[in-house]
Amino acid sequence: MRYAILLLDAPYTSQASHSALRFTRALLARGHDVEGVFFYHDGVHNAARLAAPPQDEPHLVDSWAELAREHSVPLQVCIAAALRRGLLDEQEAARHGKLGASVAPPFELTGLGQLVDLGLRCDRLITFGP
Amino acid sequence: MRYAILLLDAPYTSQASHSALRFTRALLARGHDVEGVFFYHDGVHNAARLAAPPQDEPHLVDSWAELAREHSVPLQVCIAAALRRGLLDEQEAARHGKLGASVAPPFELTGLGQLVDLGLRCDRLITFGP
Amino acid sequence: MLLHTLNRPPTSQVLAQALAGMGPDDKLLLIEDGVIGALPAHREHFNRVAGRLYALQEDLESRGLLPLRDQAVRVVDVEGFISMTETCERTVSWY
Amino acid sequence: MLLHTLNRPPTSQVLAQALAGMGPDDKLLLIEDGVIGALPAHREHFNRVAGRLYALQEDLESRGLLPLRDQAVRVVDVEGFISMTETCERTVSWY
Amino acid sequence: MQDATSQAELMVILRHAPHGSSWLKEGLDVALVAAAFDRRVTLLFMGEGITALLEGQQAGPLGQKGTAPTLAMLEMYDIDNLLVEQRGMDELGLTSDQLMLPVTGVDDAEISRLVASHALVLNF
Amino acid sequence: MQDATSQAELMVILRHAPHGSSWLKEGLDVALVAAAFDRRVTLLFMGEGITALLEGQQAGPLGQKGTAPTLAMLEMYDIDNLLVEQRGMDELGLTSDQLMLPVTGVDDAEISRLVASHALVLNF
Repeated sequence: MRYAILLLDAPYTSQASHSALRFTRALLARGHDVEGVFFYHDGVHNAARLAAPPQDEPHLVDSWAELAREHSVPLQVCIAAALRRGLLDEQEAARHGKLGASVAPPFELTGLGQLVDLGLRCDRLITFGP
Repeated sequence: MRYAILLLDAPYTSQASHSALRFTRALLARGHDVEGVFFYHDGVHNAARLAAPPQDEPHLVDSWAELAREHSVPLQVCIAAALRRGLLDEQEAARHGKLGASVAPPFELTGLGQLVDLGLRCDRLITFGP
Repeated sequence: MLLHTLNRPPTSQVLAQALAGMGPDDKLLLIEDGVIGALPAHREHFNRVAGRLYALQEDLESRGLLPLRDQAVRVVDVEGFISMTETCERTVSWY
Repeated sequence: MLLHTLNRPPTSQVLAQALAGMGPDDKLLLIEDGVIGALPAHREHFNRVAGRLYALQEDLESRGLLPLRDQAVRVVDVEGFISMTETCERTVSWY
Repeated sequence: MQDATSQAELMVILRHAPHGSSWLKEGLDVALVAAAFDRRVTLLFMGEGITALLEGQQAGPLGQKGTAPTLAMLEMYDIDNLLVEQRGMDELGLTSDQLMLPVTGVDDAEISRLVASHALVLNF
Repeated sequence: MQDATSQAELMVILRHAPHGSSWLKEGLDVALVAAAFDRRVTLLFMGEGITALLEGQQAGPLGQKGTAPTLAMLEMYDIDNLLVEQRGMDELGLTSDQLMLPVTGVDDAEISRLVASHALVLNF
């Protein structure tokens, strides 16, 4: 089946990110297609490339990136939710006159229309909230 | 009187940051000393120098920085809470092998001991939570 | 005498926690989403703090709740909030 | 038939919202802090979904709740969770 | 794929009050975007989310706009199916003439039927 | 300033369950730091926070440690004043022999007296 994941909270603040990552890995292991993970609300913090958690805790940002690379899962970050929370890629940083970026591939900034599209196109959308 | 503020949630996620800023400004206008604003839990996101909110919304990160500069109020950010959430100054970025920084002065990364010290030293500590 | 602030509506269990922490002379100030508790329909939730219940004017106003509030709830603006933190020995925040 | 997930404990008003959204054949899966609802003391909160109540094994285990749970609550691991999302037409998350 | 005359596809459930958090705003944004892409949208206000519809809301003291201006634009987006949880209305002691837009009250049975009849249900 | 024999100065109230959020961990961190600076600390577990004390907790499926290992170290930090809200215990249907550490149950009146008698009370 074709699945989409919607993740609405930051890593290290609630368990949502852990649950979503574990669920997505198990989906892929079971042979399902994951057509996208959409990060919205505080979920955009999963794309924070500067996150430096203690070494004895799971590194969720790196884990999402690894999952995306290994399984070609798009990681779509709502651009409006990201900008106000300080998450910018190179292009948005330049546009807003900021030096440096806090989001890098495979995370991509995109519009909310992608969420609606994913949700209506896929067979299943599973939301993980705070 | 000597006041301290403890702020526990991010701007744009809850009203906590708005309430804390308004309260702190009013304290200063009334002639009180504000010996520190301590940012903990998701409150560390108030230090996100890359935040780019829409122009018709208050810019909370800039507002805190302005308040600190005008009134010499220390802005203390819990370093452990900040690192895991992707908020690093130049020094921490270098230490963790990350290119670029997401926190800049007047916000300063510091230990939790500062919070305990502030809370017990000042006449009043007022907490704003999510 | 302590000041307690509450920023959650009465549907939240945080209200019960705040009430548990309050002494017989302490005051309770509703702020942010907590001001929904100032609606007359919620009066019974605050029986234990009758006469010691306040709500922040700015937060009532922005939500359109100022004209709808229970008249038994005292309204204070941010200056009044600060004044309460001065008078009360300490402030405990419930969120 | 839909699957509903709930990640809040029974003290939260989100439980009532989830129950309002559930049809007569829908299933309710407790995850994360929601698994606190699997304690026998909370059984009455879930009368409306008796026989249709599940809890996620991993979340019970990490909290030490697996041996304490109400035996009427069915336990599923993450594979079982996925299997429920396959069988049920859609999944609605309450948080 | 897009059929503006079909049964509503997206149901957005709004459960948070204005000003206190960004949940309401970010939920409304999903509804507006879907409507802009010609999807039929149903909005359900539950619990404290109902207070989003109160008359007389204002900007916050720092100039925060809140969500009332967005709600006032819903009709322009052809979002006219506004439902409120009747139990929530009763618990808040509110009546529909205190709200800024015309709404339809629904009980638990109707809510569960609506949840089952939409292709996508998102909670905010 | 520091007098280890004085009345407890800091009261940390823990109201959140382990694993589900970082509130419990970040609240405990404040208590540990204060104790490391020779401040006398009282911990009060309220509501779901009480489940932090359950026996038999484990790491999460991604290796998240949770907070039980930290609680097991409290004695090393001379934090031995562990209180639990009795009403919360009753609502969860738990008894103290199901908990990993010795605790004292307190009712509302005692909680309000404790809140009034500490120089600093922080909620988590």
